[in-house]
Amino acid sequence: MELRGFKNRNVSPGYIFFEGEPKPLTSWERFKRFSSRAVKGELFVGLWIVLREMIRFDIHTVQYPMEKLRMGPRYRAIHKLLRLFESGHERCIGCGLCEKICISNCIKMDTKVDEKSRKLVTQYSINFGRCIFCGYCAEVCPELAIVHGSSYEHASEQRASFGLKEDMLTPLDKFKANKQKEFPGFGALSKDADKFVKKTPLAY
Amino acid sequence: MEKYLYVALFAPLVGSLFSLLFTAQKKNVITALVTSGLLLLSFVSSLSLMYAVHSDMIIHVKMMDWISAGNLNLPFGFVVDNVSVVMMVTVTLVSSIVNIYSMGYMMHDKGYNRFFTYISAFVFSMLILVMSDNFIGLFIGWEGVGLCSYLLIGFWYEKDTASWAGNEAFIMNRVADLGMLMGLFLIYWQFGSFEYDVVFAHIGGINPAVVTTIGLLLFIGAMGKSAQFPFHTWLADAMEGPTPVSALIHAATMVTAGVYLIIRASALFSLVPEVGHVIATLGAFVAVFAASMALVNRDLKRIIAYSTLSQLGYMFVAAGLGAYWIALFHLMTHAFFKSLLFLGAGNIMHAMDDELDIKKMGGLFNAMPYTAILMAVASVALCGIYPFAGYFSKDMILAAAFNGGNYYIWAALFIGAGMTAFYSFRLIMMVFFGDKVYKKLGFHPHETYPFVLWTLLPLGILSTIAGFFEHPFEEFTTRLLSKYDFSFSHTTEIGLIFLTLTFVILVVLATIYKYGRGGFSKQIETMPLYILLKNQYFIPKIYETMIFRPYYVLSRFAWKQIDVRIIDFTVDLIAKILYLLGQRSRKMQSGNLSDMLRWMVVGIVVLLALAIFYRPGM
Amino acid sequence: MFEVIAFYMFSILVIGMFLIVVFSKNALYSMSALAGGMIFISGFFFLLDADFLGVVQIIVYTGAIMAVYAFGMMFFDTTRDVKENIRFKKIIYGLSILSAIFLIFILLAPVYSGKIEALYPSIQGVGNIQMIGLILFTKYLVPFELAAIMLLAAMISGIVLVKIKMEETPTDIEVARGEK
Amino acid sequence: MIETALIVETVVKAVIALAVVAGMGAFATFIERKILAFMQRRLGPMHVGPYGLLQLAADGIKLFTKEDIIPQNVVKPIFVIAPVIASASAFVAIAAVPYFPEFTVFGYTIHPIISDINVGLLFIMGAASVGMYGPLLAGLSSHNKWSLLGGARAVIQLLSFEVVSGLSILAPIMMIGSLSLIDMNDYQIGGVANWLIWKQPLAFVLFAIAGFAETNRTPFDLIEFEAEIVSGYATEYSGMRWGLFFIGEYANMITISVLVSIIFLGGYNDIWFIPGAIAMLIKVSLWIFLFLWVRAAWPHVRPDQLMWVCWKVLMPLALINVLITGIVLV
Amino acid sequence: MITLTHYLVLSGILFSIGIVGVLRRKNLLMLFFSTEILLNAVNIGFAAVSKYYGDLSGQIFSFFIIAIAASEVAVGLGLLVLWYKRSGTIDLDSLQMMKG
Repeated sequence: MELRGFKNRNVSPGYIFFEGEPKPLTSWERFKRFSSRAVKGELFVGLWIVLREMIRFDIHTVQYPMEKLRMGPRYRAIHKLLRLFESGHERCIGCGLCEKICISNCIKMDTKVDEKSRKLVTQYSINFGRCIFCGYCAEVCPELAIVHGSSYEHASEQRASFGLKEDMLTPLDKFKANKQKEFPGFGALSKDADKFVKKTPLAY
Repeated sequence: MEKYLYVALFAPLVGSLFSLLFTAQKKNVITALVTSGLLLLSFVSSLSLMYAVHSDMIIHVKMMDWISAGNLNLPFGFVVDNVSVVMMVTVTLVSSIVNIYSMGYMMHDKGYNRFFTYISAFVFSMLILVMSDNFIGLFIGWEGVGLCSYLLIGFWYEKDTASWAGNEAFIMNRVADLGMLMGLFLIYWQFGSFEYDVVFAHIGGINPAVVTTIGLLLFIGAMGKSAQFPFHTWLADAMEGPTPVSALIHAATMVTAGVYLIIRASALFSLVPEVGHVIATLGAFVAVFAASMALVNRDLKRIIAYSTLSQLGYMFVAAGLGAYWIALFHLMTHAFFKSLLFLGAGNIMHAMDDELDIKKMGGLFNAMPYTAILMAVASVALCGIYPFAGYFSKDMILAAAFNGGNYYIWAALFIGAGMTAFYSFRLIMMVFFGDKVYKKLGFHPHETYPFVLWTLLPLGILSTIAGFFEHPFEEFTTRLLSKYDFSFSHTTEIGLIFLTLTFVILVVLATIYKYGRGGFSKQIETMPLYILLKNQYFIPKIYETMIFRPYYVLSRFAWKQIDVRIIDFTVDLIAKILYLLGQRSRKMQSGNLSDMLRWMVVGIVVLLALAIFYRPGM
Repeated sequence: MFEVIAFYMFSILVIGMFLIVVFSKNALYSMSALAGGMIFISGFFFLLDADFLGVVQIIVYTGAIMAVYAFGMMFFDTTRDVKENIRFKKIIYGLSILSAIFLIFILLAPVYSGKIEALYPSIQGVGNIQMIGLILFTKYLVPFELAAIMLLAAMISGIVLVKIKMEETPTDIEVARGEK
Repeated sequence: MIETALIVETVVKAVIALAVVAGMGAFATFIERKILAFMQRRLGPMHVGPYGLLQLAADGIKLFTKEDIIPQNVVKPIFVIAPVIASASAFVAIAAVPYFPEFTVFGYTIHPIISDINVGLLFIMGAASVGMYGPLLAGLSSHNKWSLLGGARAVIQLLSFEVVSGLSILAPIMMIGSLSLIDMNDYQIGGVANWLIWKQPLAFVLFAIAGFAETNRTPFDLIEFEAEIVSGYATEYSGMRWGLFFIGEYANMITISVLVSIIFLGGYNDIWFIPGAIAMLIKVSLWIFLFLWVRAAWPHVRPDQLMWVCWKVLMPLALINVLITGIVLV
Repeated sequence: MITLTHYLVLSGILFSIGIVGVLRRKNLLMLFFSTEILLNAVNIGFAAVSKYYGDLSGQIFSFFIIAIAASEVAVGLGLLVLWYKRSGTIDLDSLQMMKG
């Protein structure tokens, strides 16, 4: 559909199309527009606004390395593998769903059947060089074993550190100190979500 | 006041130059409007000048030194005095009216813009002629109007007859101008100046024979411009031009320049009454001669043209007899009614698709009543019937002729007046009354644009009432011109007036009666006199056999023998030598800019070397 | 002393620059060298107490004329060297030297004959600009106006010669395409 | 001896002026970044030194130590010399600009102007017109289409607005009757009421607009308009060569600020209790602030709009202004 | 001491450089440049004579020369660009249509 056709499409009568002022065609009309704009002071509105902002000094800069923003619970950064609270074992049961669903094919896992004829994950890696942080793996996991964390700084000197399972798994010492937090599940709201919702203007 | 003088003089020039810009373009009403406006401006300025002159103020300006070489010193000055201001007012008035009239008449002509250029240029030349304070300025204007007349006669140059008529007018005027030029040389030789004041101040101390010669030579020039016998043939042929031109140039203004010259140089002519007598005699002759040709002519415009000739004859009679102010007065009234007559004829032509033969008209009164009334007024004025303008001026001329004891002149003029009455009313009757011949020929005449008729109205009014200004006019002009005293008694005067008026009215009535009943029979056309008049006394034929043919043979001889054998040969020889040289030096012209630049530098070096080594003294 | 140094320095610079103009194969070199030469020539004018002329030389010659040349050069490929076949080199140099010698002779002739007299002597204490203004607007008024008319005519002809659809603005083009 | 003293004095003044203007130019870059940041609710450079003040030094070091890249197909000598022309002409222009009232140090009177030539204003304009050669030659020699376009834009923009600035300044010159900036300053002695801006408001506005265009500042910075022609004439430049262009631009900005202050805003005359030198500094600073402020607030114009405004609006207005001034003066 | 002779010799030298340019170059643009050199050489001469004879006419003539140069550029460059658009070259040897 051309632009013209797009404008003429059948839309509900609630829409208002803003045509803007007609474009001047002759030099005289252009001169008139020029002088009316120059005299009206529209030009100086912009000047006034920036000056006002400067005087208010309402700075919104976050000085990043020193200050960091708190991430919301829905934020999808580097993955985490969680442990069972009761035993401290890994939650992962090696079902392989995450590997299947991964759209950028970055999850690799190897399993074997151990002597108790249970599945055991021998190797688990996510290639963060390829991961697009879509969150499907966390969504599909039946055991809430793989979740997204909130650490977004993942620069490294070598690629190998982009996929080690050990880096993702909650370290045992941290687990023992009871610092693993339960993942509230997808769509969960943060505690102060109510406040934020109320701040959002209705007309938005 | 000088301001007004310059405005009056240069406004037409400005108009002419303005419309000159548009000559190559499509019809543009702006040119007509601008030129008309400027001519009206000129007219208004002339009127204010007239008022100034009336309160005894003669404006004399020296615009610039035109030529100053050795002993020859020609200042270029203008003078507005009692005589020239009358001419200025007449010229600008008639030309303004004609210009406005032409907006209607030339409406569909493709030379629309060009026409107005020429008209304005003509008015400018005419004003120079009139206002100049010396003979050279007059001569420049004289030639200027001649040029414009030529351009306007040949306005429709794609017509053979028109361009032939233009050439004829031009050449014939040049022949006469030769006489005038010789007169001017003689004046300069005798007086050392061309200025009127100087010339007329010293005229007393000059040998009378020389003055006579000067007068005769100047009169030859006047004859050419005013189309007097034997230079009269061009005027009738000049009717090929557009009718407004005929009205303006060939009736009202330019052809009267000859009379104006005589009046201007009245101080000179009044010293030599013999010359005046010659002028008067010739004038009287032409008055009858031209009127007789008008009697039988069937061409609408030619009739009026011959009438003009005849009236010019009257003016010359008055001027020749020393009644200069009368001549000027007749000149003025004649300008009004004759231009009205011509413009009326223009309306008829417009209505009849440029048909000129009056036999094919008749009964046009119903179709165009206003034109008919205006033309009738003009005709009555022309015939000189009380109280119309022509009566006063013309009757005065007859009285002057009688007064001087020149009874044969008076008789000729008397007969001329009768003829005038006859042909005027023949024209009116044949055009406006009688059978509606045009219907058989398939014409659909209609009245012209209303604004054109409105412009004619001032002329109609002036033709009616101008005569009553006789006495103020006499008082006004005779401040400068010599007075003319009638020596006979009041009774004689009344008798003369009564005689003339009765005669004229009788002729008019007879004409109306005769043509009201169908006119003369066909038989009259076989009469020898009729044939003689019809062929204009065979004068064009005589000119052809006596002048044109021998001149053609002579020219042919010069072409075949002298030009081709001697001159062309010499020229060709030079050309051949140059051509050979060119062939040799062609190699230099390689067409390469670089080579050319080299040759240029060679030239520079040679010139520099010359500048260093060449010493003229050594 | 400084005048002498300045004169020789500027002479060497100007001659060098102009030699580059004439002998360089690259049009861009020539253009730059010519612009430089023009600026150095204005140095002579300052030396000759013709301040106004010097500044006009910079503004008009360097600022306008050479800039217009440069602008014109953008139409051509300037970085490429131009091959020119030049014939008869000896003739060229001979002619040039001859003309230079003659020219110097001619220019020097009045110096030695000492015949020229000042028509408009400069007045002490009146600035260069005021004097120029006085003369320019009295004696040379008509040539001045003529020069103005000539410049106008040249400007118009230049525009007419080079313009292609100059009257079309982007707005017009949009309208013509039917986007508006 | 006097001549030598004059030369020494001139050289010293030139060196000081050069150093100060270059320093101010560099400092102006810092100020610009800061002010633009504040106007956009940012902080600007903060890390290097206290409040980022040493950012200047860091940038300088970076520019000086960067590799000097000369691309393969450029016309080398001209490519090399173009930035020098740009900055040198900007510095030449300041030779005829008086900054402060004259003052006496150790019994020696100093005129804070390097050379008081009697055609000072014309000289500055001449230097500015030579300054056009920087971008022009850079564009021509770079063998790059963006550069060429930038050069072409430089020519048309600077040439056109030189006409406007020249014509607009003609009216004040007619009133004052001198081309010397010192005379212009002296004409406005005696407080704010005598400032020329009240007598020539139109000339002031026109000259200000032309100043924006001639220094290639924001509403008219089409010569290096990133969105259209990458970086214009400077596309192929890097390191200190690019830095020279940059310094030239800021020096031009300072020159224009000083010119406006001297011609229209009373120059270095005392206002009320403020001494002339400080008044001058305040005016120049405010004017430079205006340059930055406008850059923060206003968008670019299109080249055709620029030419339209120049030739069809500003130039006729300037002419009318000259005409009216002439009529009033006569 | 610099005399008028110095300036006139300099002017002559510059003029001959210009003539060399006019004669030698086959590039139309160069031809224009050389013409400018010629005009400038003459300008120097005028200004020098004007100084040493205390007569300002020389300077006035220099102004007129500058004006002429400006108009020459406008017309000449216009023609040059037109020619380049038509023929694609600004070589002088391409301008040989008027061969005699």
